[in-house]
Amino acid sequence: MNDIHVLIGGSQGSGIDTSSLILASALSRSGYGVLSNREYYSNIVGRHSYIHMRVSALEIPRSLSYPVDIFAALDAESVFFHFDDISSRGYLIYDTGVSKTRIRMISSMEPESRSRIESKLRTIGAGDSVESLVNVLESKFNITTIGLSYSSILDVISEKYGLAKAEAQRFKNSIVVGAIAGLIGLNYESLSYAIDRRFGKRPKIAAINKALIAGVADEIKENYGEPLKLEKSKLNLEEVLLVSGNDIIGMGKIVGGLRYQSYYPITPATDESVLHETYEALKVDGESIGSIIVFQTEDEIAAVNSAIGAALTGVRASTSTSGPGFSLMVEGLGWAGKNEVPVVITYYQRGGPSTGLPTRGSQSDLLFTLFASHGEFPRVVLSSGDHLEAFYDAIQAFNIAEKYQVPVIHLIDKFLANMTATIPLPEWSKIRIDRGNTILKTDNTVWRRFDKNSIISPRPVLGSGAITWYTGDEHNELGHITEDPINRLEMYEKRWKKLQLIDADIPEEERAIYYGDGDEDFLVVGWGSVKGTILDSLRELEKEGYRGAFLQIKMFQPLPSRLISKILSSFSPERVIDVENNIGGQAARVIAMNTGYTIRKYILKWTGRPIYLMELIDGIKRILSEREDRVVLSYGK
Amino acid sequence: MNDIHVLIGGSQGSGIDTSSLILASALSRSGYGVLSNREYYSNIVGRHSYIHMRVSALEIPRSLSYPVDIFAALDAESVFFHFDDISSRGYLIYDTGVSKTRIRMISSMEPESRSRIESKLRTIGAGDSVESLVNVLESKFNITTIGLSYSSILDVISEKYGLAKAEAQRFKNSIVVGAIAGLIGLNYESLSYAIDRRFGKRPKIAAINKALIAGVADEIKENYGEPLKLEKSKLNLEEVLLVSGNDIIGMGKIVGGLRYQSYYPITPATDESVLHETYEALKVDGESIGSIIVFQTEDEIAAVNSAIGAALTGVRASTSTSGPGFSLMVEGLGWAGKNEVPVVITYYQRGGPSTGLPTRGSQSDLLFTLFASHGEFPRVVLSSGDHLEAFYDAIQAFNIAEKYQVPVIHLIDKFLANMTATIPLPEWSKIRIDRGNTILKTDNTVWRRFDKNSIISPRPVLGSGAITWYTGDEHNELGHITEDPINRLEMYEKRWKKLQLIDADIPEEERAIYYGDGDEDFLVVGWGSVKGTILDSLRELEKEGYRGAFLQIKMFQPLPSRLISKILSSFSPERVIDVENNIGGQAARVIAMNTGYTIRKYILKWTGRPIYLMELIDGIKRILSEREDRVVLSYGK
Amino acid sequence: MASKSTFRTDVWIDWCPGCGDYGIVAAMSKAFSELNLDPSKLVVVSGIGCSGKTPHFIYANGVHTLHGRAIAFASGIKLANPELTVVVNGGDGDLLGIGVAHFVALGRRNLDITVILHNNQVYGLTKGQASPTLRRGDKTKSLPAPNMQDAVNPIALALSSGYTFIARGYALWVDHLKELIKQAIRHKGASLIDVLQPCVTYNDLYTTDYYKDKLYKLEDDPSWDPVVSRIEEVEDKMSKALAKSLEWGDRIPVGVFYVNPLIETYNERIAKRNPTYSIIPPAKQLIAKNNGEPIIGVEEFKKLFSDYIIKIVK
Amino acid sequence: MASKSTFRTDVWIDWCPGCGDYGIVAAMSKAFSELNLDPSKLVVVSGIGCSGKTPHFIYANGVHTLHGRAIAFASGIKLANPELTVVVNGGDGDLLGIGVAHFVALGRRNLDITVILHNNQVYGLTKGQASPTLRRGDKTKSLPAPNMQDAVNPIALALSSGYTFIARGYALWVDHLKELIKQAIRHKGASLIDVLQPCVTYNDLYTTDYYKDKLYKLEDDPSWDPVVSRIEEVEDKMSKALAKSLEWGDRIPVGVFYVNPLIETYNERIAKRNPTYSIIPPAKQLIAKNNGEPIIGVEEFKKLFSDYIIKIVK
Ligand SMILES: Cc1ncc(C[n+]2csc(CCOP(=O)(O)OP(=O)(O)O)c2C)c(N)n1
Ligand SMILES: Cc1ncc(C[n+]2csc(CCOP(=O)(O)OP(=O)(O)O)c2C)c(N)n1
Ligand code: SF4
Ligand code: SF4
Ligand SMILES: [Mg+2]
Ligand SMILES: [Mg+2]
Repeated sequence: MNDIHVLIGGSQGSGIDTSSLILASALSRSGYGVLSNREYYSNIVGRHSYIHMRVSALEIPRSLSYPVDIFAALDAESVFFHFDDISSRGYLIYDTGVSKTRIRMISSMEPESRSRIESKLRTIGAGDSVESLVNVLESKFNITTIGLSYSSILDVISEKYGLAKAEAQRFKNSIVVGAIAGLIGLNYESLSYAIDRRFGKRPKIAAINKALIAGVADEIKENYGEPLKLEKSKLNLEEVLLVSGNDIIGMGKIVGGLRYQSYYPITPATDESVLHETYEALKVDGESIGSIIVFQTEDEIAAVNSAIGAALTGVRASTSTSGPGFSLMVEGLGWAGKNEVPVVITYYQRGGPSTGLPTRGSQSDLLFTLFASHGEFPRVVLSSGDHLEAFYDAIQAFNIAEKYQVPVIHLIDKFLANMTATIPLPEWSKIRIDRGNTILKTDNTVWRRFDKNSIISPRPVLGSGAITWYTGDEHNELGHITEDPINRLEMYEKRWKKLQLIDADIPEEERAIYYGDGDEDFLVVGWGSVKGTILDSLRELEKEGYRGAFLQIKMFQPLPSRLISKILSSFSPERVIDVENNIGGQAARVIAMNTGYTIRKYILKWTGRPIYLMELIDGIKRILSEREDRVVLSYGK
Repeated sequence: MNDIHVLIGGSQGSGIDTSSLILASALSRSGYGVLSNREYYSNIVGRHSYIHMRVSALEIPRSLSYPVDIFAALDAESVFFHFDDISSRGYLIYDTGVSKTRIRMISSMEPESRSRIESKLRTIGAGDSVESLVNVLESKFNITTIGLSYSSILDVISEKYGLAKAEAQRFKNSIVVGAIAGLIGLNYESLSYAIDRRFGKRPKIAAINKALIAGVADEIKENYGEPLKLEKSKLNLEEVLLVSGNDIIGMGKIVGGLRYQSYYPITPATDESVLHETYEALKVDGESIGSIIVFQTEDEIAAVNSAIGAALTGVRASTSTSGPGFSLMVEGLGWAGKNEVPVVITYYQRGGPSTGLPTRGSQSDLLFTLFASHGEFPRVVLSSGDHLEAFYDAIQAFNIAEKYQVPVIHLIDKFLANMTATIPLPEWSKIRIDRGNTILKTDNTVWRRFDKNSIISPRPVLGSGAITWYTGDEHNELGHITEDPINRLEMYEKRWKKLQLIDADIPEEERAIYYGDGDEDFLVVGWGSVKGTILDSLRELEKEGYRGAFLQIKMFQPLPSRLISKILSSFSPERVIDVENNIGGQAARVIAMNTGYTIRKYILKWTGRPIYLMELIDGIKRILSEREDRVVLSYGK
Repeated sequence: MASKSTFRTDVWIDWCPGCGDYGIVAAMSKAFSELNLDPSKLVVVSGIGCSGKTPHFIYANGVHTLHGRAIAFASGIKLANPELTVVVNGGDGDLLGIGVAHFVALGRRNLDITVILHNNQVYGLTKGQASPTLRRGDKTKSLPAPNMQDAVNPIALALSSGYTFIARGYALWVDHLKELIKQAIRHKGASLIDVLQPCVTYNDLYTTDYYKDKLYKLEDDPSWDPVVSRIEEVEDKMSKALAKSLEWGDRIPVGVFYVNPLIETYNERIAKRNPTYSIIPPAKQLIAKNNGEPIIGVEEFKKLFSDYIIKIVK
Repeated sequence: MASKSTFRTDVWIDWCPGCGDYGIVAAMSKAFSELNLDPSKLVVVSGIGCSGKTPHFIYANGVHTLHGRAIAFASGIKLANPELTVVVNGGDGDLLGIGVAHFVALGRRNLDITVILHNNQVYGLTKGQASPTLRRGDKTKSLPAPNMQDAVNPIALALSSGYTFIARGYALWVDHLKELIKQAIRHKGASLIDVLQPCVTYNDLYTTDYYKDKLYKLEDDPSWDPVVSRIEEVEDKMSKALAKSLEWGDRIPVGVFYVNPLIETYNERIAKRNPTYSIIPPAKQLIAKNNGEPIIGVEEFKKLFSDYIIKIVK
């Protein structure tokens, strides 16, 4: 096989993260491309969670799809949740110890899910126990069900290593790693490397894991004969980064010169700041090359405002948050805009509105970021389509912020944030630090901080030697309050004109990326993490004779309107499709607002789950067949 | 004369509010229409402020214009500020006691204003003293300058009534009332009525004022002979309300059933809550017909959230604020949307961004209100064009909120809020209370608060006898958290569909008002307090042969898109002009976003001062002559 | 289905096994039941966090609000309908960090609301960051390095903010806690119960083991009398309560720290200004006639707003 | 033009004639001058209100922020460049109402910032509503009815939040106040000066007349020693300070209430974890080479993030 989808399900806190990490590291070590998404409830222990992973021998995967080739269930609940996610000819790994478990015994399942699953069970003629379901899967759906007695396996381990029963439980997740490794023929060296990488500092645990995983893998190999054996990888890489979106953005910021990161804990943004905490003392070869202040504040109001304060001193300052936090940052954002402060807000969109689905994803905050805060001031809103882009954009965000002295919102979604991917190392030739007209040191105390002679006034920072004033009130060139109408007219316009300046400076082609040769006959428009799925869907569709192009919007403010208009109008209006993870078609509305072009066809999803390849392909076909104007996607548990 | 513009200038705290109130009451008493705007700095004492008033014998004025017929200056600063606001043949009333004052002695003048005024003085060949300026006005500009010795007049009073010098100072503003009354021939009875209305409870002060005003008026009459004598009023009214926008909205809310008003002090919203405080115990003929809780909170976060809490119990609950406050309410707004809570936010726009121009006006928060808060949920955004509309809309806001169970933002601007007007009493036949499916009492404890069977689920309030749950998380019909994707899909869409429902229910003609016969050849688009100025400008232009129509947008969410499209496309695109008090043409952008129609011509102003009739007329002509696409207005001090 | 007698819904509780929050729910529902409250006249309001989920498990009206804002919502509810019993549940991050402005304001108003603080020294639901009640230098297993900020003392803060009933309970002493909750609800005015609530997943410092031998009940000392019976006693009782609140080491007191029944509640303060308020709560007032006409007709309007009306005399 | 020696700009002060704020500006600029501060290394940060305008009148860097948020901005400034002297000016509404979460947080961190509270018991700039320091029952001329909320005691709140220098001054005693400001700035850690500031326009209760015969200086009592010299003294000095803070009636104390120089500042706490921090402030660190390349090149990247890098072995 060149391409495999794997799903691992288990309850929150039962270690599927570890399984996934070990599998992903081992696969990466062997040179495969991996992309893996984690779905979990807003809960610490007990609710169902799962890892959905794609492995490729040919490329770095850009999308996830269903059904999966292998589904490994750590508990009964997982079996009930995902039995219909397995492809016919696929493999189900489960615990025979839960065979007798009936769905109604599983109290952690929400009633809405339970009743839907129960009716599915009835439809396929399964009873309400794991056993009866497994039988039906085997008999009617051609699925190979591999029942293992997890407790017997753990008993062996606990005996061999003298572990208490409860201790041994913590190795349960390694059973499924072993089983998967056996089915796909993952080699021992890679597994062993991956285990050391995870448990290197605890050799006993590493050793037990190795033994357990190898043991199970061998047994599976023996009984089933590596039925899904992965081909040797054709990827041409010597080393890769294995990172989540949070990780790579955190790294990008550090490379970009981050020296101040404030945050208040919130899913799915916190992980970025946790990474920064690890790198507070920026040490290379034991020598510190700088220090990052990571400041956990009392709330998001303090997070944004302290970052603005920090930015005034000349550090590259940022804060990371998601919807509820950003809602509290709105007033601060306006102050930064008014005072021309370069501050970067990394905004991880989750499912809204309000507390919403805190651990699920969306792309539903675009319009909010564009117009948040009262009054009018320039801001830049930048979005990234994948891990590597996010890395470069994190640096770019600082450059734009400093060069144009504006707040920059870097808009990410939870899908990208929480997906782990193997990616190549970034290319340093693409990286530049541009601090614009930032003045770190001057002998001149007298400065007109808001000199109207140019749109971007030179910016001596606090502590540089200059004396400057700032105020959220309308101000004169010195930064003192004035209500004079003509100063108002000019100062307001000076700020506003930055948008035009940025629009003129940054090539439109960098702000909206066109993927196509020019001879395509339909166009998909999208942004953020749907990028990979769209590109893969077009590739698949091409095989069936459809020829589509993709327009990825990267910068929403200032929007590259001329380029977008040109591209949109080169397609038949019936064949331009907007794909977004929201209900309002927000990017399409931004386009309409700026260009007057109204997109007519939509593929939308707002269940909080990512858009999957197979449903997008289907959706595009439905649109192209002109049966539907709006396709609503809903796949995923 | 049928129509007179008067300007009164003086320093903040010197009593020009009282002058204005007395004048306006007296004029109203005599049956004239009055519209009066107050401009002031964000300052308690000492900065320059002024009243700009229009009086009409023919109608209730809808707009203000320059130049003025009479300008009465309480101090030297005012003379320097406004000398060029007086029409030739106009009248300047000033204090000969400040004749020698030079502009550079006036420390309260901001440097930007001072240097511009100084250069104006040079241009017209005036020196830098009041005296030299007055001479030039008289000699070169045909202005009648009436110099009075304010101190001598006050000396007479203090002698006659045995007042200390400092006490007598407090009557200074009555001198200008008297002078104005003399010039326009305002009768003593009306003045006396107005003075009693203001000082009725302090008869001595009333008596002094009467004597002083009558004395000055007589003297002026004697010397100048009522040169601007007002014609007898042709208005056909028996009684009028003399109210600010804050007042009339406060009254509308009370009539509409307001029982809970929370607020945190902020200009220009506070005055509404201050009115409510006066009416906490709603007494008619000594009997209480209800009680309003007016709750001053610790911040705006508490203001909005406590109002939402109150709304859950079934009271009509509201909060009032302006930009900085609303910026803090954004998270609460989302919770209300998610939980289908009828709460009304009255939003008084001031000059932004950030602290901005706290006491000046704008229409720059429209886009913010439309998209504030993360995620997607329905809200209604309603704007009012004048005092009477605002009254009805304040009631309508509650009806919509309760009927559709959505937060409603009633969008006002500082211009409307702070303009005092004589208006007829509202018509009760137009007023209805519609509480929709609000259930105040039930015997049934079991309720599916978010029953998906209808878009609007019946709403038993807290305390009704039902038991209900609310959460900002995605929830099931009972209001309990669920992350189930299909419930998510449906519950999200249930909420979202309210927008369609409202769009279908409320006639488009009520949401966008078209003023025209259908044979006009250009169209002006606008919203909020520019309404009156636009209508008057069209009337004036008609006299010169231009024939224009006006499209007033009243509801921005849901926008009456079909009607707007129809109207817009019936005009030549070169002859559709957007008029707004902002830099971004925000209403035009909302129209583009919803209809794809891009307006090409703009008349914009963002100095924080209202749009005046004469500059709008000029702007429209400039646009129609096709010389300009964008006219920026800037008149006003 | 859920049931009134137990005050428990059938919603599955998704807290970690062993979490102290279970004890709080048990104590609350027992207290409600013993007080014989009508669940439809009871409103449990919460913020965001593990603690924030509480209302879903209680069979009574539940309002699960925003992080830090429970008190603000609760205040609106109580003001608009004083007949409702309002109980707030919040985390230590929720009430003493992001929401501390509302916490302080509630005390200053002495509004009749009971606040139950789930004090676990961590931000539970976001994975164990230090909360405002964790002491400086403490390092729970969830922290990469020792905590850098000093702790807030909830009892001291409540005292200085004006709460008139202040107690501390322990999540595992359900019956004791239940009694505190009953007293707090019966008390007229703002009450705080600081509940020491072990978080088994992230907090390995303040565990059941830690508390086991340290906790003692204030009421076991017969001379302990926290109740202000004459206004002159306020200062003395307050400073005694304060001193007790600083005890944190080998011995940690639980029980009632301070009660002052002599201070007017906010509702009483309003009623003084506005007597109708105490007769019929705003939530129950009629605003329209059956035909939809507002109860304020044109005549009532003219009387109410006569100050703004001018009769024209031409 | 403005001048360094007087630390005053030539911006016209638009406070009401007689406002106590004039005294605060006078005391501040004298203090700065006597401390011989470099105005370019001094940052005066303020919130919104009459008090918020202060920085515009001082010849030093000025950051006039948002209502309630001055401390948050100031914290970022001080953390990013600890070499700057940071002084916050805020109103009582600003610091103790809307912004109280930041006020408390600053104490918990003991970050080296001086907070000057303009305590005039009203919201000045919005026309005299009751601020959090106005007592219940007080009715200033700007209020329609007596105040319904209890007051916050700034000294007590600062004590319980962890401020390590706490004093009270009087706006009209400029030289006395100046000395307090100097001490506060010299003190390493979070300091609060509660300045009684008559608002002549809206507050007719707490006037210069009111204060005249009541104020007395703590330092006039030779036995008054507010400084903690050994850590064991903390509780005692704190409770003495607290008792003093409750004195409000015929006699009102001003002067230094509490000083604790033994607590690590937040900057010191950071430096412990991260020694580079104390050597070169983040604001002065190099992030790029002259040609625009980041100082973290590909090699440095690989070393820094080696945990995330996997070498492929096919
Ligand atoms: C405005 C906002 N910021 C951040 C979050 C993320 N968040 C959810 S729970 C929580 C902390 C919970 O800690 P605590 O209040 O102590 O409650 P616990 O979970 O410990 O009961 C945070 C920060 C949020 N929901 N809203
Ligand atoms: C978020 C926000 N809410 C409200 C306001 C309006 N506002 C301006 S000043 C002020 C109160 C000032 O009172 P205080 O903090 O005591 O300062 P003082 O004027 O008395 O010095 C308020 C509420 C604002 N600027 N921002
Ligand atoms: S994380 Fe802690 S507080 Fe939250 S449920 Fe688990 S044990 Fe309880
Ligand atoms: S209103 Fe009060 S605080 Fe403000 S400037 Fe005037 S006197 Fe000072
Ligand atoms: Mg907690
Ligand atoms: Mg104040």
